[in-house]
Parts: sequence; structure tokens; C-alpha cells
Amino acid sequence: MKKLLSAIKNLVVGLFTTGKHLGRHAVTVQYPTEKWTMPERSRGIVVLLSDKETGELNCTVCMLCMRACPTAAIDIQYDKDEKGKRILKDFVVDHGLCCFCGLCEEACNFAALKMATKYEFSTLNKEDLVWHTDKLQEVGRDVPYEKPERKKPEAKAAAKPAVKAEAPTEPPKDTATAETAVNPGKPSEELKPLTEENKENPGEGN
Amino acid sequence: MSAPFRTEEFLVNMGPHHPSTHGVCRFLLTMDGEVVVKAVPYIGYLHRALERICENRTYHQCLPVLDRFEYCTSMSCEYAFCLATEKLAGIQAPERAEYLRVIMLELNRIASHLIWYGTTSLDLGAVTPFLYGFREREDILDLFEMTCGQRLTYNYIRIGGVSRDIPPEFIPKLKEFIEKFPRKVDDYEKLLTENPIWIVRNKNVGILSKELALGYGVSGPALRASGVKFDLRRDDPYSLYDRFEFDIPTGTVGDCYDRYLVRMEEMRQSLRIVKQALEQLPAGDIKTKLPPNFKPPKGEVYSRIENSRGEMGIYIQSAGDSKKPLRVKMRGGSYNQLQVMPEIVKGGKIADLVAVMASMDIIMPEVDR
Amino acid sequence: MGVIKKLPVYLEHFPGGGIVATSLDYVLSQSQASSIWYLLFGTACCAIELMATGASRYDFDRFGMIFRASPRQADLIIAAGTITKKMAPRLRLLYDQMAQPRYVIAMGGCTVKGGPFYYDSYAVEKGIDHIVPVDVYIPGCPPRPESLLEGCLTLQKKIKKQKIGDWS
Amino acid sequence: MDKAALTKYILDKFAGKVDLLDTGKVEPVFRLESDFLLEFCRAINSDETLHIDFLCNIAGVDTGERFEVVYSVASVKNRIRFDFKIAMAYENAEVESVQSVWPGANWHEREVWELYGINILNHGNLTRFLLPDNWDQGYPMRKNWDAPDFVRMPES
Amino acid sequence: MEIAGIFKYLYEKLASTGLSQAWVDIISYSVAALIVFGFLAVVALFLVWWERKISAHIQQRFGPMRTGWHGWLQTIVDMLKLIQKEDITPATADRPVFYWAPIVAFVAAFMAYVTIPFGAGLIVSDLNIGILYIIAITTFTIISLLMAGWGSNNKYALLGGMRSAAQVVSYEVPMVLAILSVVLFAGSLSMVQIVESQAKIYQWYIFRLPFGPIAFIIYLIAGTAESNRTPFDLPEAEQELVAGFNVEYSGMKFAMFFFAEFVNMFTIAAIGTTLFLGGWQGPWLPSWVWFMLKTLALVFVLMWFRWTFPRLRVDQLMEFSWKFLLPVSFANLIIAGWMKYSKWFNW
Repeated sequence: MKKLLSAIKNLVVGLFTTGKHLGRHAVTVQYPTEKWTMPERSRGIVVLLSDKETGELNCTVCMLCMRACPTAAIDIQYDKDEKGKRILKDFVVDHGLCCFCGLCEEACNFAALKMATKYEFSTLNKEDLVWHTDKLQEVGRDVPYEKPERKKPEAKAAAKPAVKAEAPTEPPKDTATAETAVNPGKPSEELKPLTEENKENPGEGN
Repeated sequence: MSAPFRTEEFLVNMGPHHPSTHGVCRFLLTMDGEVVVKAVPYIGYLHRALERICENRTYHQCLPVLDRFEYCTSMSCEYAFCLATEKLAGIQAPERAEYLRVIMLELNRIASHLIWYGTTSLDLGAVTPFLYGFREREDILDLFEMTCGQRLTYNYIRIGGVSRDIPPEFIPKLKEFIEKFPRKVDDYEKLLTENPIWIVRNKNVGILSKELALGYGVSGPALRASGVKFDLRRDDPYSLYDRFEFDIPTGTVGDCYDRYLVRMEEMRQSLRIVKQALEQLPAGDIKTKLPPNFKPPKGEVYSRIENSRGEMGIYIQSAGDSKKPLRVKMRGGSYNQLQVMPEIVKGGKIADLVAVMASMDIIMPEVDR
Repeated sequence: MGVIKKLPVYLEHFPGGGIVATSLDYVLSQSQASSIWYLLFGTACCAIELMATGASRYDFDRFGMIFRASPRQADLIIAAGTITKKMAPRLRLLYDQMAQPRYVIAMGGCTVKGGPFYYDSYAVEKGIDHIVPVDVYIPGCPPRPESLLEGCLTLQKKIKKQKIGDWS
Repeated sequence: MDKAALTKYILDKFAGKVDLLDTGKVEPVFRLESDFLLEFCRAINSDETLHIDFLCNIAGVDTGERFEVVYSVASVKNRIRFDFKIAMAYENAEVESVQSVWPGANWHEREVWELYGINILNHGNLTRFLLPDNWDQGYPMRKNWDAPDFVRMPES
Repeated sequence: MEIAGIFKYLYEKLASTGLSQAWVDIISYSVAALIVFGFLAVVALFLVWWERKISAHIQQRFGPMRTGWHGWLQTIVDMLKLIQKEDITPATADRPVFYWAPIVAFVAAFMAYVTIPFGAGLIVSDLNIGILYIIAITTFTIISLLMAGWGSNNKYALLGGMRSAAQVVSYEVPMVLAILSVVLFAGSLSMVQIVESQAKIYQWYIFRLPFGPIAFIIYLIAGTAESNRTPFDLPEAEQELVAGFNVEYSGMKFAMFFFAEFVNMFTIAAIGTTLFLGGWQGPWLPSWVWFMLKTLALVFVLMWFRWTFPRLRVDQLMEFSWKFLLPVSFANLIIAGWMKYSKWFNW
């Protein structure tokens, strides 16, 4: 009999606990109308930062971010001008590969690349997720960032040997990567997306 | 006299897509009416070849891959890998980094237990605890997002320390969480612990004996529920766990109800550890400098830590001359617990299979890697 | 269902039929958009974010989206998580079992193009659009619950623009 | 029982058959012949001072010139942990199954067989379980393995 | 009451037009049926929306918000969407059984409302065996569940169908005994007499200690099991049997099952009000408002159960009914009989 009474008591206590929440106001953030204020370190979409006044990119094509990326989502093409200085031709981030880990942001010591706190980029077709320089720059236009204090002479010197120490051991690979960078391991036939019309006979998977 | 009543067993395929199989695990059940005669688990639906990927990544690039090894407690996967590499290379993380790691690990254990609490009650029919559990988990995820920027795959712990220091508004928010959380756990307990339906559904269901558990390599809350007082944080202390005092809850019979009680108590103990770690948090830098092309010396190490689902072990073998590991083998707690499932589910009902699967807290990334 | 598809054709013959047809289009596509029932299909880390979106803070139910366990009653698959080669035929099987006006959201990098498992993995499908026709792609690994909700809003916009006649 | 005492105890218990490797950074790593494996496992499991009752992990390794199967074991009772491995050449690599000592080894060995092709003697249930059922492209974890759609990450 | 008056006026008007008596009955009763069906359709749509809102607010979130103010259009939109869905019949299904199952469920759900008094005089036909008819009809839903389980030729559906048949049968007996103890005091089976015997508030059967509250609790538990709701919602247990008997149903057929479930819940609550809470009795407000208030209160309790309790296993469910609920309801009936004999309540 005692067990029965305690059973009923606990059932009622359970009911009371849920009933208690009936009166409390909801914790829901109604997404489209009220948006959650994102903490500033939140890793959203990779964007290229540009200088406020001059508006041109901070990127000095040092290729550190491309080397740091665990999924090779960043793909940089550049060509050399007469003084051997690299000029950025195209900076591609493929969001189908990127794993939003932020290693590129840590590798870049010129504050050229940042994970912005933006996240609203769903698209209807796959190609929109491969972002090129202009889209990256335009999305990153209003992203606040603090420029690392450039101690001009010795920072340059420090950066130079580091890069130079980098360069001698790496140049054969670098040039090698330049070619392969064009199509980093793209499989031979591009997987054709199944659109509405050929839904009946789905292309045979690889 | 008519022929004896002949029942014929039939096969039911609790397929890879099933609400209660926590991701993608398939059971082929031989059923006699409601009673499960034989359960054969089929796995491999989430096998993403993580070990092969890690063999072609440098040690720093392995971390995001390890995050996805066990996504409910990514912090402990990163920490296991970094602990193994630090043992290999003989690096010691600074004091403050070690404290931050302990705080993050224990918060992540509470978040993982909250996922378990939600899915267990969902699998046994009570929907509301799922929502309450996830409401508290959102507060923990805010803390994580404040420090490392992601909600689930943090990539926060680095080899030799931690990637970033905690922002100024982290500590007040954490204090507020520490003060609020015990009351919430009491709320959860009121909802389920003495609920007669919950007791009837969980008591003496899926009993895992001590020998069977040790034989099959089951570890963590499932092993402690069977009465073995074995917790890696106490018996093979890594990091700073010998500086905090917390007790290890153990069960007696080893049935679903004991596993439930052990995990609920563990949530409180983890909170105690976080509180003590927060008080003793020293100042200091958060990362030891590593050479740019970090190459650990030749050797092999198997480091294991106490994850929310049992012992998580990372075995690394490095060839000494390359900056990529020669072999990374990951061992999750759920791997052995799924192996022992057919033994303890035999003879029970299909509803018991669901109850045992939920109480063992098996999730598939650890099993399939 | 067949009858409804031919309705606009019949209505054209009546004098005011055109207006009725377009307003009918509006009502039907509006109702289709604001009550999508999604299939409980989650494989990897995105499944945890899918559960978090269903929980109290982000609440799928506000959009009228409840989770259905059986593919017959669902009209949206949110492919949340890595689709491995062993799981691909299952995904195709589930997609075929769904009733006709059905949609697919590819959530997370793994379903767009293989995500972190594109290189060096022998067991992961590189994106799911050669298995099932995908309507909305959501980047992120895993995408925040807000970006999942934003993806659902994009899907709703796409459904609202649909006419009755053009589902296949 | 710390590392040195453990090493000394095991070395003089299994005099000639077990030799210590220097690659173990934290816990001792031993090397033994494949035919001595089952006897060694039964001995350490029944030995009172060791009482190894917990098999943590069995890892197959392809070191480029040979196969290795690494066993990580531990004792719950008296907090001992160490590894031991068996090295074997590429051709007809095979290993005894230790299921009789620790039933938990079943799936670990099955995985080693499926991904590396190291044959496990009298295992009982050597069937495919991680890779798709219609998988016919060999043993994917070997270093020399390749497949048409297997894309390696570009060396950057 | 005024609506009953219209019904009578329509009846005389028809009779005066000289049609044969049979035709007059058919037309008037079909009009009454249409009125009840329309009213219940609206009530069911409201209940679906109400359940989603209550479950949301219990879980501290907002239910449907975007279709109309606070989502009141949501159920209508759901129905509109379900109409557009493709209607799949599995190839291996047992075609006629599969086709008729939802229709049987739909019809069975509405047949119980013949003798339920919505207000003073607001009753389709006051049979003198009212409650007996209702009990007979409510067991009709088992047939639809079995047909659905067998028809869709799917192991999960079959398991779900078998479970629901066993569950409803075994909870039918305690429910009937609880109702019997009330009928014992009311002295008649007709629903209107039962309600009239509870004229004053202290005469409500729920307050007639000691057998009243026990009978009410037994009735409520058996009622939850009857309408397959938690903690007895075994047939469509998402976690175990994917979607129970309605695994194979999509589109309009599924909508019928979904609709029938909510109408069943409303029936259970309506009978509970009539038997234990004094039907439409109540001061000041018009009678049908009282009826609706009490029924919605009972429906709220049923919903509250759903969002709090976990689910029972099948054998525990059977054991609870046969080994616990049945003896208690027998004892309760004996107490009621003794009290009736000893004229405990002779007012």
C-alpha cells in the first residue's frame, strides 16, 4: 500500500514540475524577427579583410593559410610581377570542403583572413558555395578587425627570414603546388548534380 | 491432442534509419512475438575513415578531424590526441592551460550527459525532459562559443596548451551557470527518478554483470553501474585531476536504472570539479611555443582519458622523421558497449532493447570512426 | 492528388477561372510551405544541431515543422551529417518512399561536397546531389541552428514560388 | 607498480621470449613472436600480481615495410597498463585470436582483418562490418592501397 | 433550449409537407448528423492546435507562430497540405483492407456522439440505453487499427496493430466497471437521466466519496489507454515501432487517422464530463458552455499526461490492467453497491 501511495505522489510531483513550466515565459529566440547577438569570436564564414581607407586586400599571398587548412578548402592562384613580388590573381574558398576550424585565421599574421560572425548563406545551387575573391572581400567589408601592430623594420625582418627559411626548403613544392593548385585533386568527371528534370534516371554514383 | 502451439520466429530489421538508434546503427532482430531472441548489430554506416585521413595530416591538422570522431564531447577527443602527442614529444602544457582544459572537459561532459538525458527520456516516451535537457545545454554551448567560436566541433585545445584565453565575460557567466544548474538537475530528478513508470521500465532491464563488462572492455558509467569503482580520472590520473576531490558514483546491479543514477550523479560531480578548478585558476600564458615544423621523435604511445561514454584511447605511432603521424588509432567507449549489447538484450522485449540502447548511451561515430 | 494537378487546366475554361487558379495556386503553395514535416534523418554531428534546433531555444515548431518518423508522412529530408557509401543506397531508398511533393535540404559541408572527408577518405560520398535531387544547400560544419532555420526559410520561399502544375 | 618494476617483472617472468622496445614513451612496449601470443595472454591474465583483465585496444599498423599488431592492455584491479606488439612481414600475415582470454577482442580483430588483411586464426566470425557489403577494392588502410575515386590531399 | 427548438420546428415543417415518415426521419437525422460533424470537425482542428501550443508552453517554447496570429491557422494549413500529398498504397498491401481502415477509424470516431448531450436538450437522440451504445461503439476503433496493421503488410504496422488490439480490449473492462458504478446510482442508462441525477454540485459523482473519485481515476486511466495516448501510446510508439500502425499511410489517409485520434480523445473527455462532472449542469452560463468548459478541462489533463510521463512496456501495460485496475474497479463496484443498498446517499 505504501509503495502505491509513493507512486501516486511521484506521478503528481512529475505533473506539477511540468505544470510549473506552463506559466514561465519561453526561452525561444524567434529567429527571423529577433536575432541572437553572436559573440565576436564566433566562427561563421571565412572572409577576406580589406584596409578601411584604401579598400585593397591585406593579403600578401604568403600561402600560410593554404598550408594550414586541414581540408585544402583554400586555393590561391598568383602570378609574379617583375620584382618577384607575388600578386594575388584569385583567392577561392570552397565552403563545401571547409570545416570551419579557424586554423587559417590563426596562421595568417597579416590580419587578411577572418571567420566572420555571419551565417546566413544557404543557396539553391551548389556553385554558389565556391566563393571567389570579390565575394569574399565584399562579405568581409564590414567585418571589424584589429590590425596587428606593424613594427615596421624588425617585424619585416622577422617576417622575411621566417618566410625565407620557409622558401628555400619549399620552393620546389611551392611551384609544384601552383600547378596542382589549379585543380587540387578535383576528380576527373565533375559529379553532375541531379536537377529536377533528370530525376527519373539518377546518374550512376561513382 | 492438437499439435503444440508452434510459434515461428520472424526477422525484424531495426534499420539504419530508426528514431531510437542514435544515428545509424542497424539491428537485425530475430523476434518471437515481442521477445527478442537474437540481436545482431550491423555498423559501418558512419565509417568515414578518420584514421586514414589522420595519416595524411600534420599533427595540427589532425585536430579538426578528431573533433568529428566523437562529436558529443569533441573537447575530450582533442584532449586525448594532444595528451598523446605531448607524451610523445615530452611537452608540458602551462599551468593555466591545464586548468582551462579541465574546465572545458568537465563542461563538455555535462553537455554530453544532457544529450544522453534528453535522448534516453525521448526513447522511453517522455518528450519534455528532452527539451529541458537541451535548454541547459544551450547555456553551456554559449560558454563554449564565447571562448572558441563553435558550438559543437570546438578545435580549442592545441598541442602544448589552449588556442585562446577565456574572454572577460566568461567567468561571470560560468559562475551564474554553476549556481543555477544544481536546481535544474533536481528538476530533472523530480521528473523521472522516482517516477513509477520510469522505474518499472528501467529496473532489472539489461543487467550487465561485472565479469561480462570487464571481459568485453566496457568502461565508464556502464562499468561503474555494474559495481566496479574504476574511473580513469582517479585510477590513472592525467592532467590535474589529482588536485580536485570528487567522488565516483557506482551502482550495484548494473541495470538501466543504475546507469541512469550514475550519470545523474556524475553531472553533479563534474560541476563540483568545475567549481574547484575555477577557484584555483592561476594566471599565466596558455600555450608552449612549438617549432614551426613540429616533428615528434620516433615512438608510440597509447593515452586514455575518461570520456562521458567510457575510456577514450588514442594510440599514436610516429616515425620520427615526418610531421605526419604514421598511425592514429582511436578507441571510443561505445565500441565495446555495442559489442556487449546482444548479450544483455537477449530474452528481453523490443522495448527493452530501446531502453538498454539509450541507457548505454551508444552513439555511432565512436563505433564506426 | 491527380485531380488537383489538373485543376488549373479545367479552371481556365471558366470565365473567371484564371483568377481562381492563381489564387488557388497561392493558397495551396502557401499551405505547403508553412507546414513542412521533416523526416527524422540524422547521421553525424549535424544531427545534434538538428536536435538542438528542435529544442526550446530555436524551435522548429514555430515554422509548423514537426518531425515524423516514417518517410511516408514526411515531405522533407534534412540530410544532416556525413553520407557514407554504405548509407547512400539507404538515403535513396528513403527518398523513394516519400510521398510526392518532397524536398531535400543538404545540411552541412559533408552533404554539399564531402566536407572535411573529401580528401583521403575511401568511404564517404562526395556530396549527395548525385544520389537525391537537392533543393537547398546549407554551408557550415555543423551549421548553426539559425543557418538551418534560414535554409528552411529559403526552401519555403522556393515552395511559395511553385505552381501546382509543375511538380513532377 | 611503476614502469621500471613492471618491466623488470615481465622480463624475468618471460625470460627469452619477450624483449623490450625503446619506442614506448610512457608505458613499456614489448615485442613477442606470434606463436607465443596466446600463451603470453593467458599468463598475464591469470598471473596474480598482474591480473590483466581489461583489453583496451588492438591496433593494426602498416609501417611501410612490415605489419604490426599492437595490443594495449590494462589491469583494473592494480592499475597496470602496458602494450605489446607482434611484427610480421607483408606476405601471409596472421595472428592468433585472443577472444578466449578477452571476449572484447572480437570486433577489434575483425576490424584489423577487414582494413589490413591480417588473417586472424580461429576467430569465428571474420565477416565484413565497417565497409559496404559490396566492397571489392582490397584492404583500404594499407599504405600502398589506391582506388580510382580515392583523392589524396595535395601536398601544400 | 433554442437549438433543440429549431430541430423540432424543422421536424414539424417536414412532417407537414406530407413526406412519408421514413423520409422525414432520414432528412432530419442527416441534418443533425451534419451539424454534429461540422461542430466536431472544428473542435478537432482546435484540439490539434491546442495540443501543439500546450506542449510548446510546457517545454518553454512557442508553438506554431507564423501561420496567423499565434499560429491558429496551422491545423487548417496542415490539412490543406495533406490533401496535396501523393496517396501511396504499398504494392504488397492488402488493397481493400488498407483502403477501408482509415474510413472505419474516421466513422467509428464520430458514431459515439449520437447519445452524448452537448447541452440541455442538445442531443441527437436520447436513447434509453445511451451509455451501453457508446461503450459498444468505442470499441469499434480496434477494428480499424487491426485493419491498418494487417493491411499495410509491414512488420512494424502488424506489431502496432496487435498491441493496440490487446491494449484497448484489456482496458475496456475496468472502464465499463467504473461506468457501471455510476449507472448503479443514476438508476438508468440514458445519458440525460445520468446528468439529471447530478443536479447539485455535491451530487456530482466525482464527489460521492468513497467510490466516486476512485471510479473517476479508473475511468481516466482506462480512457487514456482507450485513445492510445501516453503513457499507453504503444501502437504508434515512435521510438520502437517507427510509427506503429500508420507507418504506411500518407496524405489524406494519414490525416483521417490523425483526425480520428483527436476526436476519440474528445469523446473520452465528453463521456467523462457527462458521467462524473455533471454534464451541462452549472450556474449562470448557458448549458453547452459548461459542457465545453468541463470537457476541455479533461482534455487538458489528458494532454498534460502526454507531455509528462514515459511510456509503459506492453506486458507491464497488460499486467497493470488485469492485475491492478480490474480488482480495484471490482472492489469499487462492491462498495458502490453496498452504499446504494444502505442508502448512504438518499438525496
